[in-house]
Amino acid sequence: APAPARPAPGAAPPRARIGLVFDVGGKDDRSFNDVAWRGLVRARDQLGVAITTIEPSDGADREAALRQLAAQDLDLVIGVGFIFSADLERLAREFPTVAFAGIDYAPTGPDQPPPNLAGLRFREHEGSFIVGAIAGLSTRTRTVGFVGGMKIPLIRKFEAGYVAGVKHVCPACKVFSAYAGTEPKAFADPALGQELALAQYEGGADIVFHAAGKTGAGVIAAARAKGKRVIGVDSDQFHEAPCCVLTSMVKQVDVAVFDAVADVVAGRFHGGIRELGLADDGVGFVANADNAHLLSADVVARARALAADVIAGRIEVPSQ
Amino acid sequence: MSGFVASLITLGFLAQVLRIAIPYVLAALGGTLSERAGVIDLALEAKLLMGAFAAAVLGYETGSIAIGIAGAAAAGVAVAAIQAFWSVRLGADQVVTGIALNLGAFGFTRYLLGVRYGQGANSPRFDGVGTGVLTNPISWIAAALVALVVVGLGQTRLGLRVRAVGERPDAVAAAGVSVARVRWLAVLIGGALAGVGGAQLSLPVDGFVAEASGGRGYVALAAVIMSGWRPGRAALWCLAFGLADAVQYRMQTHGVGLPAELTRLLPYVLALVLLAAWPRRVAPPRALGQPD
Amino acid sequence: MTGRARTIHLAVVALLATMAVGSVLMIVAGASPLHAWGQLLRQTLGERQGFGQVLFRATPLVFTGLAVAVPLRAGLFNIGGEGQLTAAALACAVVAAALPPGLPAPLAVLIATAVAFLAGAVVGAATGAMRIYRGAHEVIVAIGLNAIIAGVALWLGNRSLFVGESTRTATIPAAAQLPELGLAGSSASVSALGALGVAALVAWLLARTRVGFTWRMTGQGLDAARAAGLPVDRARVWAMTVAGGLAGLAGAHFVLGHKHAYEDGLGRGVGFLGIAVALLAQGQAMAIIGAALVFGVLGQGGLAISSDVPKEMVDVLQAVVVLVAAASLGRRKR
Amino acid sequence: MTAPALRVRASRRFGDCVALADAALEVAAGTVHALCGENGAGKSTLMRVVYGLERADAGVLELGERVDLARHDVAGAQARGVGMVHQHGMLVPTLTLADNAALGHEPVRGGRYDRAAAARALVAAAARLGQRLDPDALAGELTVGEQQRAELAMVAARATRLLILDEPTALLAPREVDALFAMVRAFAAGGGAVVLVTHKLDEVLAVADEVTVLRGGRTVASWSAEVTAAEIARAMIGGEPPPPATRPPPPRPDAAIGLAIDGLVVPGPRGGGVVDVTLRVAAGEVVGVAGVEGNGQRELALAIAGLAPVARGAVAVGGVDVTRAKVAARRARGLAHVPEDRHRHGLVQGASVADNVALGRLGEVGRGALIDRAAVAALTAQLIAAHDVRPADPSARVDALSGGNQQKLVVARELDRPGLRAVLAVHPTRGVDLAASARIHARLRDVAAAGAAVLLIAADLDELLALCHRVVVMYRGALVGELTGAALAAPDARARLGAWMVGATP
Ligand SMILES: Nc1ncnc2c1ncn2[C@@H]1O[C@H](COP(=O)(O)OP(=O)(O)OP(=O)(O)O)[C@@H](O)[C@H]1O
Ligand SMILES: Nc1ncnc2c1ncn2[C@@H]1O[C@H](COP(=O)(O)OP(=O)(O)OP(=O)(O)O)[C@@H](O)[C@H]1O
Ligand SMILES: [Mg+2]
Ligand SMILES: [Mg+2]
Repeated sequence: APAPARPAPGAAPPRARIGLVFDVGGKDDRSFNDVAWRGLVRARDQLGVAITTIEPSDGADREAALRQLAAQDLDLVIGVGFIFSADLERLAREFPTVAFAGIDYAPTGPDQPPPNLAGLRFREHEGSFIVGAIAGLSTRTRTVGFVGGMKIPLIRKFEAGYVAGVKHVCPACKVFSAYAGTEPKAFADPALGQELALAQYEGGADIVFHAAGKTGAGVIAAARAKGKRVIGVDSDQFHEAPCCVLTSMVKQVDVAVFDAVADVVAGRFHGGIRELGLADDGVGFVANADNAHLLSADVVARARALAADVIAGRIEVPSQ
Repeated sequence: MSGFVASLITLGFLAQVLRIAIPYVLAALGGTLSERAGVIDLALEAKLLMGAFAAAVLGYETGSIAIGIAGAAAAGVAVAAIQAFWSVRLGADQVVTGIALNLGAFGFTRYLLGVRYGQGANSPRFDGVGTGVLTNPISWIAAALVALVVVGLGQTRLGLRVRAVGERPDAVAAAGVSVARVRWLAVLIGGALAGVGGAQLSLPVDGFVAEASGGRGYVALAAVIMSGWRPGRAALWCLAFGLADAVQYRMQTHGVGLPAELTRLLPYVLALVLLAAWPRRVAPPRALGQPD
Repeated sequence: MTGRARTIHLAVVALLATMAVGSVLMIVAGASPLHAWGQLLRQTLGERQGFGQVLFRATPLVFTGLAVAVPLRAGLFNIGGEGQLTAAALACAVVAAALPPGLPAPLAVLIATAVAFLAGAVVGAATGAMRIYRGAHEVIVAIGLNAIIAGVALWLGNRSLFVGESTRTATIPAAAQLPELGLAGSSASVSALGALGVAALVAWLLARTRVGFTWRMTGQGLDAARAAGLPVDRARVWAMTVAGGLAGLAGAHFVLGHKHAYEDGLGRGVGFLGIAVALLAQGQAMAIIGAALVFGVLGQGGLAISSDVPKEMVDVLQAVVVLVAAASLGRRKR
Repeated sequence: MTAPALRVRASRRFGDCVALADAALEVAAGTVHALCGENGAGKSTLMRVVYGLERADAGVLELGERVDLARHDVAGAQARGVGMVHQHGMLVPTLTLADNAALGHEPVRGGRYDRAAAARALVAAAARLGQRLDPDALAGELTVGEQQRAELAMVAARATRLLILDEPTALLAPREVDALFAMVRAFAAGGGAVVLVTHKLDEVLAVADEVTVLRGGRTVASWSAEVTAAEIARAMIGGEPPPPATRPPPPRPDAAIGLAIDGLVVPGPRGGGVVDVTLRVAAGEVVGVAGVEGNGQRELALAIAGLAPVARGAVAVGGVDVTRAKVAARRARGLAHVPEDRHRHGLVQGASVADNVALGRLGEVGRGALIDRAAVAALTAQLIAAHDVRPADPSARVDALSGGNQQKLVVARELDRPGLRAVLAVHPTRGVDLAASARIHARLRDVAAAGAAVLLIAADLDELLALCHRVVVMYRGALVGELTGAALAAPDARARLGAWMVGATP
């Protein structure tokens, strides 16, 4: 559904026109897309830009949605999700006067992306490694779980980092892992996420990490129902279940979106790939007053130390 | 492997099978009623989807689970009413009508979400029924409805008429019974059942997401066909599908067997193998799909 | 009513119903119907880019529409376009990417297209055979196959076919890529012309050939056709086979004419929408072109006005069109 | 004088077809009234109007008292003591007889349908007619004759004022017809009125007190006194009836065998079907198969045509075994088939006349992978003209043709073609009026004279006796008797065939 392109209150003509196309799961998935949406709203309110968004409903629609925005000659068109990578490359070539940005952009070939395309990537495996370590340190059953959305390379990055993190601190721990499916719908099926998580909790896991978008809402619901712990993803998901969200592997998609808009407004937009990891605060974990009752200070200290090791290159985190 | 086997003999597993099966069971019961009356029910998907939507939205707006469930039934009835009007009154092609309703429900739920909440994919979160089976009123409703439909179809006046009307509507008319009225009733009641089944797709997960039905209506229809249009057996087939799903989750969890992309396909492979292995089973109701 | 009068009647009723329901949905969403409809038409039929997008959307719908129409005429329902398209697109992309370099373009396109047709045809044949020789309802079989093919395609992709971190296969060589039509930044490619040609071919097949005649007679009167000695079982399996191939051509359109690779989710929903297209066209091959354009306008128009009205409105409108077609088909049977 | 049990006048159109044009009928209490007319004359429609099953466009109805036709329905008719046994049985095959009998009046106890009470009521009703039946038997598992008797018991149990029987004898053996008529007379003697719809004139003369004739939806004659068969026939067709059919010349003694059936076994529903049939039809010979419906004739015909799987035995056309051959191969060998069910097996209803001609003659009009449209047009025009198919429009849809014209089209396509060796004709004149019947008989006669072996399966003994050189009787899947030559012409031929039809051994 649309968000009307309305200017920030009080502002006269918008300083730029920004379009954004969501990934499966859509606005208010309280996860990945939601974070992107927050970044865009902040840009609208603070930078005085006009925004237009589209939530595509199926595969064939996605490219058409980007193209629709590009053809309106907007200043910046953002695709939220790796799935837009190839489409963005092609549209950037076709519409050289429009700036494009891709969140989770994955180059489709050896060539450099066109100069008007900014690819924003995250080192999710690094953040996942840290929450994996937190899980490994916090589990009482020596069994933890992972629920992914669709089984694709991007989500396998989360899984790989997480498993490595668990094993790093607790080599004997068992890690269950499951994926919700084979279609993009796997990111938007909370009923399925709930069942997968319940299967893991009932199998002995006491902490489950999800990288499943809206499907994760079911994972969190399962944790709430079982009184077990869960690790959120992308944004701080603490408030989804204050009883149970141990921490979240945050991914600063909102910052990336906001910065891309700010660059355009300031006239300093440039293409190229940027990869944000632990070192850049592009990914990280949540430890604050909210979850202090779930996350012991020791564990937080260990996690910080591990993060420092990763940043310093002392630990090599696998991405597959 | 042993962890996998052990995980199958737990109460949690049983609860999971039931939880997964409930939408299938209610949809299949509804589909059985409609099809026994001679109306092909390809619109189960739409009824589940609208039921899930209504339960979540009404549950959120009123804060009442009961109103949510009642709303789900009403939404199923609303879809069924269009279906009945088209199939019974206009004599429209029933397969096509069903597919159109599925397409329409898919768009309509997203449209309403957009109009009401400014987003096309999700309804706002609220506290639903949780994951317990015994604490979930839909479980009890489903159990009661299985018994009611089995007894109702086999041993009541309306049930007799429904069974007759799906075979020889002309004979029913000649006996002085209104064929249209019986069909309307069967389709509407079936719609209510499938709608309540939809509630199970949103209330336990505290909200509605677009396409929440996810093809379950078609699987339920497969159960109806494989049961030979008998409600008790259809419910059993649905339990079997729930079982296949649950086993599949556990296989993934314990890393048993195939990669995730393939274990997911277990229920579909099961259905196809059964269809191929048991060629030409029970004949469908003779008047199925005939306008009158 | 004659066939032509009936088709016109259907078109008029469908148009009126679409306008009425669409206007209500627009008003409920707080938009002015006059403005929204104007916007919708202007941005689809009134400008080159929008019209190019309409053509681009209509092209695969012609193929999947035909893929429903052929079995429909032969008395079978093809709801398996999704799986047929996916299998074909994957096979087409893999083979095209592996073609020896230096192959002349027409030959490369021909080979890749033939592979797509064959891959779709195999899936269609399996569905038809399950129906005819095992008595399993083709709708149920096709729904199962759709899911299975999606899963297997992703599995193959993840295992070996996808390049890098993406969910797409290697880009096909330039020789196998279909040129674009050059309509102002739209995605329309010459496959639109291919769709016209194939629709004409199918129309001719149905009207003039022995196999087309057999399909029509089988669909209208299975028992009479069998009693007259027509090979009805074989004909129906063939109808599903050809249908699978036609849906496969939609896969070729996406791979060769648009994405230049297979990627997960390619063409998703197009196989299903083909059902609506075929029904609006009442199974008539040439009318499918018009029906596909109507759906192209609706789809593209929904996107064009999506800042005023939720674009899912058009899904509802497509359903309205199909419902009108359903009512009209039902009457004809009597 | 008391008010009549029934007085009706009604008009009814179906689209362009006027089924009833102010047709009128009056039936006195205590009488059996025959309603006669050609096929399509409107007999069933008028009775359905009386029974509330069909709406009348205009008219008046009295059932003892004036009834508002606009609001008349089946429940109202039943409440006034009207019962009807329909021309095409009205039992739900998947329900038991008791369930069928209860439908619409289900006894209910404790919220549930009381199946036992329904069964008791049906058994009692049958007993009053001197019948015994199993209330728990599934209707679909009974023979059509048994089904009809059950329906009669159900209806008679409720009807008090008026009993309508729409062509009840079509499916009965002669002996069963006698029992039915005894019941009918008993009902009338008890003060009830009976309408017997039929176009079998001997039945009319045997049982009816009064006769009314419909033609083209109008009442054209009504007699309450003695009347002759010839008078009724003239009223029915509005002119002189055509001369009866004649037999083709006898086959030459050395004629080859056109159609050979050897030890044929064909499974049928409920263990029926063909049990063991051996039969040879010589070139130029017409062999008739008589029998009460449901004794395996259908399976026999379908097996010869190639539409039903053969369990054992063999079928040969023109000396070549075709037991396992496909339909197309049999036709190419010279087999023609005029099927029992022309709606289902004869013609593609939604297609044009021309397409339906091409359907059976693809060998002649096909050119490789294409179809020669000029050849189709020429052949269609020729057949339409030669067989007086109306309307003479090759592009007309077949379902807009009357039943008789549809049958003419099937006969034209099947019998008017070169290279015929064997002809299988099943009830070829059922539902066809006298003039068209005569044409069909003439055609069968001609193809036999031209050297085809003709197997004629029919229920109408008159037709068989007139056309055939030899008549066999089929009973429970086997051939139980045969009349040939002089025995066929003997006055007791009908009685002997009738006895065999209900199981008497020769
Ligand atoms: N439902 C209908 N729709 C269209 N036409 C009908 C319908 N029912 C009857 N007719 C037409 O009305 C006319 C009268 O039919 P009806 O069945 O009353 O004849 P009938 O005298 O009973 O003939 P038969 O001896 O063949 O039973 C026929 O021309 C028939 O085609
Ligand atoms: N479904 C229909 N649609 C259109 N016309 C019909 C239909 N059914 C019957 N008719 C018309 O009603 C007329 C009577 O049909 P019916 O089959 O009863 O013929 P009939 O009077 O028995 O004639 P025949 O002696 O040739 O069998 C026909 O002329 C036919 O055109
Ligand atoms: Mg009649
Ligand atoms: Mg007739």
